[in-house]
Amino acid sequence: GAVEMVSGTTGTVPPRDPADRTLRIIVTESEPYQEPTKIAQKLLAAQGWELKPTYVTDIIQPNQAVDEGAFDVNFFQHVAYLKQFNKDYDTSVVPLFYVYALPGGLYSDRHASIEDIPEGATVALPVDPSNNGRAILLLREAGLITLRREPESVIEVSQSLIAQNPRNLRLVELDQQALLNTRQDVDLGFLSLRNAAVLGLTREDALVFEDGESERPFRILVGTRPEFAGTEAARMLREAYQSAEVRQWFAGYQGGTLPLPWDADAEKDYAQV
Amino acid sequence: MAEFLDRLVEVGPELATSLWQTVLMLLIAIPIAVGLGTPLGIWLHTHGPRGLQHTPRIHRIVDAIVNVVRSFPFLILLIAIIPFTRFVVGTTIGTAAVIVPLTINAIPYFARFVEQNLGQLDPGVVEAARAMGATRGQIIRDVLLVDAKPAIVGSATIMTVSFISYSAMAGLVGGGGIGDFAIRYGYYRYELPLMVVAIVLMIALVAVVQTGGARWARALDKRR
Amino acid sequence: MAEFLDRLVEVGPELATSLWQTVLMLLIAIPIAVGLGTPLGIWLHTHGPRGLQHTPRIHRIVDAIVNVVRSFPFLILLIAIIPFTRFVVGTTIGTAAVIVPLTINAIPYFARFVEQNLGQLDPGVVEAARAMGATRGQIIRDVLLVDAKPAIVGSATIMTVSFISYSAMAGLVGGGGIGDFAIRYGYYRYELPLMVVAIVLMIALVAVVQTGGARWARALDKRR
Amino acid sequence: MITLRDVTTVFSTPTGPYTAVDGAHLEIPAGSIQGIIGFSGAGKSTLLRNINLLERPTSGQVVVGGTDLTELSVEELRRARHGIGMVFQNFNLVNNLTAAKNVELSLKFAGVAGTERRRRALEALAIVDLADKADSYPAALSGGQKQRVAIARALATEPAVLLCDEPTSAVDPRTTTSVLQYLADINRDLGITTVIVTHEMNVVRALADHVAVMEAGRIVERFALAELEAGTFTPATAIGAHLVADEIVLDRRRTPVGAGVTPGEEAHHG
Amino acid sequence: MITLRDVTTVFSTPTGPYTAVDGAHLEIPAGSIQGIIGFSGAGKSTLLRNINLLERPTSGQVVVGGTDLTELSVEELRRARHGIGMVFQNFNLVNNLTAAKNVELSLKFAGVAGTERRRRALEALAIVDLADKADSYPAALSGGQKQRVAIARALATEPAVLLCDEPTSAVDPRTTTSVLQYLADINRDLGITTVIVTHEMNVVRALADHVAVMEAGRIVERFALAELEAGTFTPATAIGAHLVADEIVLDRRRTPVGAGVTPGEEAHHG
Ligand SMILES: Nc1ncnc2c1ncn2[C@@H]1O[C@H](COP(=O)(O)OP(=O)(O)OP(=O)(O)O)[C@@H](O)[C@H]1O
Ligand SMILES: Nc1ncnc2c1ncn2[C@@H]1O[C@H](COP(=O)(O)OP(=O)(O)OP(=O)(O)O)[C@@H](O)[C@H]1O
Ligand code: MET
Ligand SMILES: [Mg+2]
Ligand SMILES: [Mg+2]
Repeated sequence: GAVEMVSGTTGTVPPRDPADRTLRIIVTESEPYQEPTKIAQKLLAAQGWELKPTYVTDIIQPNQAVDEGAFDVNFFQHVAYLKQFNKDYDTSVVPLFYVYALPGGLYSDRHASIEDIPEGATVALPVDPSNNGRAILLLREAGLITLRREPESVIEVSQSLIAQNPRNLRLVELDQQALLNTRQDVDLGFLSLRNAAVLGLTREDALVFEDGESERPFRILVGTRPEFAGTEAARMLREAYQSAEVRQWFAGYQGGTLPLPWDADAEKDYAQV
Repeated sequence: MAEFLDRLVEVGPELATSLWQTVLMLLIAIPIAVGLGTPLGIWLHTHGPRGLQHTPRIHRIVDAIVNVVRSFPFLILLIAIIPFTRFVVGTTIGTAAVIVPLTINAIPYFARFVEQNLGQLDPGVVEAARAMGATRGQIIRDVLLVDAKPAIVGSATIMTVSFISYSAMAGLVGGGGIGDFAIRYGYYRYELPLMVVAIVLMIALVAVVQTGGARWARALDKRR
Repeated sequence: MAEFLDRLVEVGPELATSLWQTVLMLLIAIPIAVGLGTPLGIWLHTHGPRGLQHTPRIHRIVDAIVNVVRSFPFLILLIAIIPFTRFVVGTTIGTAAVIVPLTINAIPYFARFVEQNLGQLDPGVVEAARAMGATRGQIIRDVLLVDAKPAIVGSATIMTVSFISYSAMAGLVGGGGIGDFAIRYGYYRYELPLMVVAIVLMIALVAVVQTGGARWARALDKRR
Repeated sequence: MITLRDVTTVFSTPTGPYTAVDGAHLEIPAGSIQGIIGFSGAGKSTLLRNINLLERPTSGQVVVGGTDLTELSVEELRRARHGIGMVFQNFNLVNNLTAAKNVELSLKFAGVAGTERRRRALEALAIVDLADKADSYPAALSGGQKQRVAIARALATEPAVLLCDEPTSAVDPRTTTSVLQYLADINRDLGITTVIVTHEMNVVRALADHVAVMEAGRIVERFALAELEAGTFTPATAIGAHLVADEIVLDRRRTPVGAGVTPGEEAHHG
Repeated sequence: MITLRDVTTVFSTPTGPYTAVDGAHLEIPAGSIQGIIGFSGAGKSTLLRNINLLERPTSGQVVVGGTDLTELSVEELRRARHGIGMVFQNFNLVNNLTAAKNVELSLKFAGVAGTERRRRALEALAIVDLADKADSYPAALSGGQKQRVAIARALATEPAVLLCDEPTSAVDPRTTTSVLQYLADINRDLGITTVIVTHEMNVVRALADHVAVMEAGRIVERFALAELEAGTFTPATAIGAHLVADEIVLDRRRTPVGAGVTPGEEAHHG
């Protein structure tokens, strides 16, 4: 399991007091993170646990903070990102369980199919490294570009890996969220399922989409330090996030479009992606 | 509308917290920036080309350090000083933690304001003070700062207003604040009405600071 | 080391592009901010409480508008003016597009600088001009601006330096720039050596602007 | 040509209103030279600034060339000022402009074309003997040189009315003579009405047709220079007498300086 | 007590070096009053500023009280200046301080304790008849009042040497008399060595023991007032003669102003 495969700075973090019934969680800001957290907070409170969330927008600090022991768990990232992060920063954050999955696709306001994408078209990629490579892999899947070699991880992929770009696509990198407002100005752009839903789009509207197996690396997990993984607290937390109440909330959120892979084994996915 | 009001009641406490976080950031960062930026600005002026005591070499070094700190994009400054932040506030996440880079950012910025304000003063009064055998410290305290006071208050006002919007970046590391609230609800969650409420609060805060600062500066200025 | 140099050669063109993007942002946004912020600042001063032509009502309105624009966190300003940006540059992503909110942000900011600089001038020369029957325009052009010139150049220097680090936010909408380069490679991709290279370039740019601006301001100042 | 009717100027100060000019009446015939004398703080500068409304009187009328200036619109007042030159007590030069450019300023504001300006500015500077400092900035000028630039600036436009606040306070007798000669000349040749505030009685004697004496905001005495010269004038007030005498006689054997000095005694022994 | 040896001050200007003081020699005995007169721009202010090294001479020695000031360290020079009061031609008051606070400044810099300062400042203001303006800011003072504050500021510390640059240029005869009387008194009682730059010959006559005449940076003439009074002094230079005569006589029937006036003629007829 995960506990054996990671090494790092965990030795320096003082162990959690088993009697401690507070949980510090660092969460990214956005509805599907914040609202389930609020629900979990209520549920845990009913059982005498206090869940103390801190909301951030950065994507580096949450792993650092958990790794250092400043927080018990974090909830902001998908599997692929965590894996690469641990490698780059020599941290040892492990996946605990999933909350939801966030596949994405390439969407267009202007063109109905990949074939219509013209010479010199503008393509928007997410600028953040957790999603940048996804969009590039989707471009390859659509046959618009080729890569110099097969990447080890989606996170490793960046524009510099592109070998051929026969249609001379102009790739621009921007904040994912900004694309919601700027999509009229691009021919093709990456949207996560959630952002697509905000615009009233479904997976079917995408010109290419991360369906089936390719969705796996992009499941959103709750991460923690290895020694926290087996604890009572971890179990309570999972129960709260994977509760009927949360399920119900997701059912009402953007037409219930986000998958909830609660039974999937996050550790196994982590090992495989 | 009723729906919006319900929502407002719901997030009310969070809104209040955010506002308080911003006020807290201001209350800590601005006094420190003024408190340390002013002597630094004085130093830059007095040791600079037209200062009381031009020391080209060391001035060049301090000037360069000020430039270096001012060069860093906020995000990178934030990361670069993490060890320092941890040393000072014991954590690197949250409001207290983000105040550290915000303050570090503001100090050399304000120093430039002060340097510039001192450079605008009439050289005649400094001459008079020199003729009276004032020490450098006395010239600075009793003459330069006295005449520059209105300008310094005006500059602090400009900085504080900048800071209110700039501090929205606190959200990166859980610092919260009203600007971050606006971004979270407006940009990440699409609850435009809540964003508008937050922005209106920011505007009100800016108006209070700007109007108060301008009045104060005028009251200090005895030249007419 | 050899590895790093290889990498540097590899990203060299991108680095050069980033630097050029920042320079482009500066070359467009700063002149426009100075060009529009100066008249706005003059207006604020002359129509304000101690101005040539105090008009309390309309001054309060313009003052409020300036406050409003200055209140917006950059991210939200960027989104809020998207229709305008599209109207002006035809797109909302890329370097050209991000220059629009950067400029909009900088205009009222610079206006405050100018307002403050004009307020610092000796009231005596304005009196002299009034006695000579100068029009308001002449007082502004031939007296106020002439004596405020060194201060305005100094303020533009402070703003430009702020802008260099601030423009790192251009990355949000694909605007690029050297600050964004530093964040993408250094922060997101953890290539610290590349980040250091980018920061060094930013520091160099800041040093050139700061030193050049300070010299220019000194050269314009004929008071000693 | 200039008529001041019941002009009063009250400043508000932290300690309450302060009346700097108190019900001043004055008729200055066109083409004449009016001297205003009085002790420091008597209200001379304020009264002079009332004439071109730089300081708008709290009450009273200011009629210049038949027009009540207090009733003019901003724009009309501005135009009226083209005809009223002024030399300030503290010069008020633009620091970032050279001597010549400072003089050009008044010509520019009066609408003189650009090509003409430099020539006339240099001419005006030559009159005050400063042709060689045309391109110096104020910071590089001596006190008297600055004052002369201020005079040149006021004279350059050949205004119909000239208001001079201590125009020769910083200059030596030679320069004073030359400046006053010029004022006398333009007064005679162009009929320029001149009001000159001064504390130097010899300036008054050399130049003025009529003299007003101010004290504590009031005009307490008025006489024609001719009367003074003919010996038919006797000052009615102690102040008038004192100013007209214009003597500095020090007692070099007085009691030692130190404790027990009352301000009144110490300062008012003139 | 004050000795200037071959003092030369050269300013660099855009058009080349400009010699404002040119090899000046001057011995001022301790306790005496030295007048310096000369035309505007002659170099009087610059020479005065050379004495306390506000303007460090390009070459030459400045010996005050036996010490060559040019050889002192920054700190020593600063202390030396506590003993040298100065009244500036353009006053140089701190705008954001009241009259009293401006005077307190010199006391503070000279190390007078806080409690004592206000009292002595008010005393000094009373001497220049400004007790009632103690809490006014410079902007609310008349020209002469500002000058008197500057005088009070210089006098308040009772320095051993007093440098005055046209200290009565902006004040009326009464105030001039009172200021000069005070200068004479402290000179006699406290033995203060005084150097006074002025363009008013009556100031010189009333106060000075010795007089130096400057022209174009040089000291061209030197005499004792006693000689002048005894009638045994005849100026050797035209400038000396002119200044000593101190007359303003205008020719009110000269040729009209206008074309053909050469600056030299127009300005130098004194
Ligand atoms: N900073 C400077 N740079 C260049 N020239 C200067 C500077 N200061 C003074 N001068 C010149 O030096 C000369 C002497 O100046 P100074 O102020 O000593 O004259 P002054 O005798 O005091 O004249 P005044 O009676 O008019 O005050 C003048 O011609 C002046 O223009
Ligand atoms: N802005 C002001 N606020 C308050 N009091 C003022 C203001 N300006 C002038 N005064 C006061 O009004 C009185 C008259 O001032 P004014 O400048 O007219 O005097 P003056 O006769 O020109 O004196 P001087 O010969 O010293 O120049 C003075 O007592 C002065 O202190
Ligand atoms: N944030 C600043 C302000 O408006 C602007 C920085 S200059 C690009 O106050
Ligand atoms: Mg006056
Ligand atoms: Mg002088």
